[in-house]
Amino acid sequence: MIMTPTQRIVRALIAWVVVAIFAFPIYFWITVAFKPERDIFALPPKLASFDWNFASFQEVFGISFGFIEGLEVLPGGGNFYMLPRLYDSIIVAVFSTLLSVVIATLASYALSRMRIRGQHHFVFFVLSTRMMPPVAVAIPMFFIYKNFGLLDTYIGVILVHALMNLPLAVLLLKSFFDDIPAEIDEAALIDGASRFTIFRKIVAPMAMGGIAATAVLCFIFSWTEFLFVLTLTQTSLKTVPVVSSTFVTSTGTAWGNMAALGVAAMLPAFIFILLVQRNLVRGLTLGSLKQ
Amino acid sequence: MNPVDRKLWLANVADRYARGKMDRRSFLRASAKLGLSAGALAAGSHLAARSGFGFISPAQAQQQIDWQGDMMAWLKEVGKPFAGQTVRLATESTPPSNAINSALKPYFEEATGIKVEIEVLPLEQVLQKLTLDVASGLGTYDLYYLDQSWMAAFSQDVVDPREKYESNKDLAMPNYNFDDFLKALVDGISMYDGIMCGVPYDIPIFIQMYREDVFEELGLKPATTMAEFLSNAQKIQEAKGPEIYGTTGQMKSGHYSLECDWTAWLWGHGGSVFGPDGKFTGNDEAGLAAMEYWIKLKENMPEGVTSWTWDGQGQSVAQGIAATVLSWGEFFPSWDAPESSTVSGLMNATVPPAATSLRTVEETGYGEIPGVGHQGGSSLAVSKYAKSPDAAWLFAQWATAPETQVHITTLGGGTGPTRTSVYDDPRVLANAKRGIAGTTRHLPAVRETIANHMGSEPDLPEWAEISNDTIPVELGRFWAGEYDNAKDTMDFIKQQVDGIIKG
Amino acid sequence: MQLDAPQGSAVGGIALRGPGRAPRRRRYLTDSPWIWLAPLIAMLLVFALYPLFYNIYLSFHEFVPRKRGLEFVGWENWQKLFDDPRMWGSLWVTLSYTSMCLAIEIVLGMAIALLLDSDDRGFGVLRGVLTLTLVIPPAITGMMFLLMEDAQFGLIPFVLKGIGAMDGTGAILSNPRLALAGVMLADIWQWTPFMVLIFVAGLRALPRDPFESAMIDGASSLQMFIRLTLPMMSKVIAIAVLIRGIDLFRMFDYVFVMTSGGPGTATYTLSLYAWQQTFSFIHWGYGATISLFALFIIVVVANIFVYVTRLRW
Amino acid sequence: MSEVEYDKVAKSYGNVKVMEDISFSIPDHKFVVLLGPSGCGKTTLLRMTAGLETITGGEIRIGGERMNGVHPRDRDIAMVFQTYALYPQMSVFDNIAFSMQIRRRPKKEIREKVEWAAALLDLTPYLKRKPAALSGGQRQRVAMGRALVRDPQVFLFDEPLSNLDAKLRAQMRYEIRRIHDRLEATTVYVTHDQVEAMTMADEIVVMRGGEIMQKGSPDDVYDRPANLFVADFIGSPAINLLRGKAEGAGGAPGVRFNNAVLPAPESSAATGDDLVYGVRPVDIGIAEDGPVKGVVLMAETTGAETLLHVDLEGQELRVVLPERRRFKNGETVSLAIDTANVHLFDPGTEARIV
Repeated sequence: MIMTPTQRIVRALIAWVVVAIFAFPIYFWITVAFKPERDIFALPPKLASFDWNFASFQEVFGISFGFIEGLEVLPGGGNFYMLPRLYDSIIVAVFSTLLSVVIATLASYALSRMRIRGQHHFVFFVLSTRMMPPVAVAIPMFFIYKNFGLLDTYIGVILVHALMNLPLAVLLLKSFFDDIPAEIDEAALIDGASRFTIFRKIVAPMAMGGIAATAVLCFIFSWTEFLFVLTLTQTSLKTVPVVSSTFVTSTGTAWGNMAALGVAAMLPAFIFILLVQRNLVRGLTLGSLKQ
Repeated sequence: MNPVDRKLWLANVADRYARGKMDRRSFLRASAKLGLSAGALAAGSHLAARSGFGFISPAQAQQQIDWQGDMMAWLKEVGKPFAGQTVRLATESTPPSNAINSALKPYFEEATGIKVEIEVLPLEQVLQKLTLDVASGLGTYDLYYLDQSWMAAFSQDVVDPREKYESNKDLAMPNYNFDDFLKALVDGISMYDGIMCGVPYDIPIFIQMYREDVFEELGLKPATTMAEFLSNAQKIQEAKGPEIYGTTGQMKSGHYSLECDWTAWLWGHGGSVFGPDGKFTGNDEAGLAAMEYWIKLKENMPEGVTSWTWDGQGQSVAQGIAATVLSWGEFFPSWDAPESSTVSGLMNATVPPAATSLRTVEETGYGEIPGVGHQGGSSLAVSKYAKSPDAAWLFAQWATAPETQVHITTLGGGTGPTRTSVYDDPRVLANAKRGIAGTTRHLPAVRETIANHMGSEPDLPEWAEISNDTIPVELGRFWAGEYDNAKDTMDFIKQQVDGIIKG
Repeated sequence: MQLDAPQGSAVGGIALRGPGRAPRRRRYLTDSPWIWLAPLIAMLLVFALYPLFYNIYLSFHEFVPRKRGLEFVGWENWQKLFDDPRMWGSLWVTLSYTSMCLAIEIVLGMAIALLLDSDDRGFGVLRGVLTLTLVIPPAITGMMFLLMEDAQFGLIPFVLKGIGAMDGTGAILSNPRLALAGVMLADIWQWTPFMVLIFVAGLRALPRDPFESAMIDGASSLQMFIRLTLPMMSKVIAIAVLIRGIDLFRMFDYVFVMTSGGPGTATYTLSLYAWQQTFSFIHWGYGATISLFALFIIVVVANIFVYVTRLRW
Repeated sequence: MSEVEYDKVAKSYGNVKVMEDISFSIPDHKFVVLLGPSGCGKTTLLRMTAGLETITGGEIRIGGERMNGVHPRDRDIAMVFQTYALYPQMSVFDNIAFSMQIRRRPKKEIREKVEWAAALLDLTPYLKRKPAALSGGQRQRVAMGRALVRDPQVFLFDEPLSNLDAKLRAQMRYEIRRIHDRLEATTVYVTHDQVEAMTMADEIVVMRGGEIMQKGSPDDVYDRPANLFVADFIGSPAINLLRGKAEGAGGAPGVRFNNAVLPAPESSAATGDDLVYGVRPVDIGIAEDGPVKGVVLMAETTGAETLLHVDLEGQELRVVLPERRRFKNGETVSLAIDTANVHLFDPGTEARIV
């Protein structure tokens, strides 16, 4: 589209305004994290003119931002000490992402390259496992996990998150493999490579961008999942979304702490996204332009 | 060590401590090495002043707690065989649980060698956890946090603490004294069908709280009757509204809190949820009078009230936009905390207004006890499926022992003690100061309310569904204007409730 | 050019077949995909099919608190399901929520995608910022909007009242006519950027030539959008609708956190209802029945959708 | 020995038969081109030879051994693809070395072999580059290199030059043939470009619709096309094919087109029989007083040659003159035809009569 300079400026302006509207709730949430408790409910809402302080963060992470206020390091402790929970979240998200990407890569390579009877139906079946209401999965899982001792373990949560992400991952990755010409496989076949060598040395590296995009989506969905973690964990681990309900207490909600955790929890995921942003955008077409 | 290194090292040590990989003493020793005492850590922090909603600051958690009596020594003695066992508890995020989890637990762990894992969750999620645990007979939790409204549902899955106490004298804490628990509480929150389902653990209860400054300015007195409560609200609203509303509420549709508010007004007008025949009676004359009263009262509440649970209600008072309220006493300390409240030092507390008439227990069903002071107490029960029942029993005794309750109370989460002796403890009385986070100056009102004004919900297995869904959902529709009048609402609820009970 | 092969072992070529040794025969062309699919299938069997069958089993039983166990009840739960006005109400709420959110997120997402589909400086940053909404757990998003939509203290009613777009009460989540919209607001805020990402990716992948020739033919922007962009994007849009639609239909977190289904039953979704029956009322059998019914509906709808849009994998 | 033999080879996809009963053999060391329009089955046949498609009937033998079901890597073949199918994430070196790396040949051997191939193909300066940084011709040569280092018994080429520009194509034709001559492997080369076929092949197999139309040397298929299809397909500009009737059998044989009669070689055709008269444009000359007159429609000069489009009784005739000459449109010219190079075809069976 050819645009005049004025049109470009207008377009950029509108774009900035729209994104600002979307970013605003995040800014608001950040202010809540930095506000003194009292100001959170002040009317009219205080959006900038309050004492920025780190109290909420100090409680949530058990560290003092002493370099700012000349305070000593605080020991962790208390109900709202969330650093280990952030760690739990990262472990769960990273490993469930790894697991689902590995499984889905294998499966979608086969779906893309080998002839399978009723392939369309199989893929639809895979997709349909995502259609189950989470509560319907949670109860049976609870009993399986109980029997296999997976309750309240990292492995258990990682497995169920991997499952949850498989349909999307298979769908995405298959489209990426479909984009890679089959002749590459054939050339390698003639060169003497086995299927697995072709997959590992040739095709998977070529689909790396797509795999990265898939990984980001899996990471996000695992990072934000609530009901499975709630049902399948007890005291040994908890991820951020579930632990955020700890702030809802019988004498009120600790909004500042919740916001501090929310803001802090955005960072790891956002860093992950930034690292692969280019691939993400390409990846999300789901290969659907190829008929 | 340069200052930066020192901080990093300390943070690391603190982190290990917090994850339970280091006991308290080693932690203190490690801190001392750096020329810091735990006290210094606390004193140096401005956080000490901060103790808002249901939360004990880490700084306070590090203050040395002075355990009087010989309870800890006894624990050390009897706890030996159980060292290394783990006790698990899923609990609502209430003041005693928070105080124990963030401050007191290490002392118990250190004395006994028993590890305590506390899962802190919102009320409805605790119910979910317990349900699964009970249904699967799994015993992942050794201790159940039982809200009084679930008592009937879980009564078969817990061990009667009196039997437990008697059956194994070696584990029976000396001077535990069951009789020290407030009598009304034991009946109201721990007894179902002759079984004691746990020891009284916490007692949030409706008391009357009000803004002294506003009352003084308008020449009002705390209400002694229902009518006065309404007229107080109306007068304030007229004079101060809409900056300051007459009163406020916790009336979120579909939420248990709405049911709590309703029962207070219902009982206050001589009504009851059930009749002696076990049928719903909220639609009788008294019930409708209560609704009429409530409608008038709501005219003096802020607009957001129908979307608020206790959080919104508490905030509305903390922000100074509501001048009087009948609600949970455990709010009071947070309203007195200068960091989280704009009304610090301005509030006062007294007993609820008297009911126009009250039904007796005999005139109601399922052990319902009418009273304006709606209680939301909870007890701590040892699960029948517990993996370490004895260790759990030790913990339960310790958590509800007088000495521990004193510390919980003075740590300042706003809890209502369940023992007579705690109300009289000098350390508790000493904290009855105005405008501090850990104030206890509302406790006399709490105690008096428990004794004379307490209302308890009925106990029946279906109550969890009725009180968490049927009643608050239909009341929510009523307040949302989906019913023509209160009678239709109540008639419909009756139909639903009676249907549920019949099966 | 040197045509002589280097001296040494290589000259004879790579020894592929020793003399006299028969070549190995294998079914390499009909390579069995099942080894590759095995981990996936194993996962699905354990984590999807087992829950499915378990739910079917549950739907013919009911948890009896007295016995602390299940009791066979036959078709009772299904009977109850079809006679339950709450369930039908929830289904209606779920369907309206899904369709409205979907429509808005598609249209808004497409509009913003068109806006942001530019190589000008700064647009990459804008797209990056937009993805921020995705990394916040919906449970926290719900709390965030709960705070912002509070009738008394909330920012949104404050602003709306300020500009006169709202009457004095300011109630959103406790107003039966607005509550669903209030929940939708959180969903739309969080997931429109997801749509934008998908659509931007789709737009970037479009070939330029048809647009250039259309421009030479004198087509207007709108004509190009309707006649070229939309048809070429139809596959992308279809997949986005499918994936988002599935997730919307199962939505739980927002209503759970923001309204508990209220006021009354104005925002009760099937997922929430199933959750409540299962965990709050301990009616596992009925909860499972509701879940199965929800699954049935979404599978049927998705199948029709896939058939109509001719999506193929 | 590395002759390739096709014995009653058949291929079908489900119920769709794409070829049936294909039998021929390719002698050792020969360069054979499979030629035909797209969809004729030549690529399928090549892929079956490589082992990339299953053989549904008959058998393919390489060096006398049955190949059905043998893994491509065990067939001692190498293949160059139309799209080259290079591994994009590997350097040129690794692309060429891949087959040896998989077989775990010694490092030294691999290096020597790759350098040898690179020198042969002028790729030495590019060994460290990725395929994306190469031109089309260079990529094509990398694909060749990958095949070369295998030292296969049989080279398979699938339209390897179709993505190159005309000049490069001409050069690569020469290179490929040279390499073939040097390495003495058997080569099967698929193309739809008859120029490639004519210039490179020892033998051409012309295919259409899954059937073999003719197999023979380039001279054979050019000079003695078996049927109308082969005649039409081979040669550029294409042969003139005119429908007419036989006349003057015995005395002065000819073929009549309305009023004109073109001279024809003797044949078994009786007067009045329908015939297709084929004569290549280069076999028609301009004579001062030739027996046939035509009207110039258009003349194209390409520098060394002149291509005339001549109207002959309503049918267009192409004439190539080996010189540059100017004609006016509408000018009448006389044409001379060498009957020795005229072919007659039966329009029914399409087979060549003479």
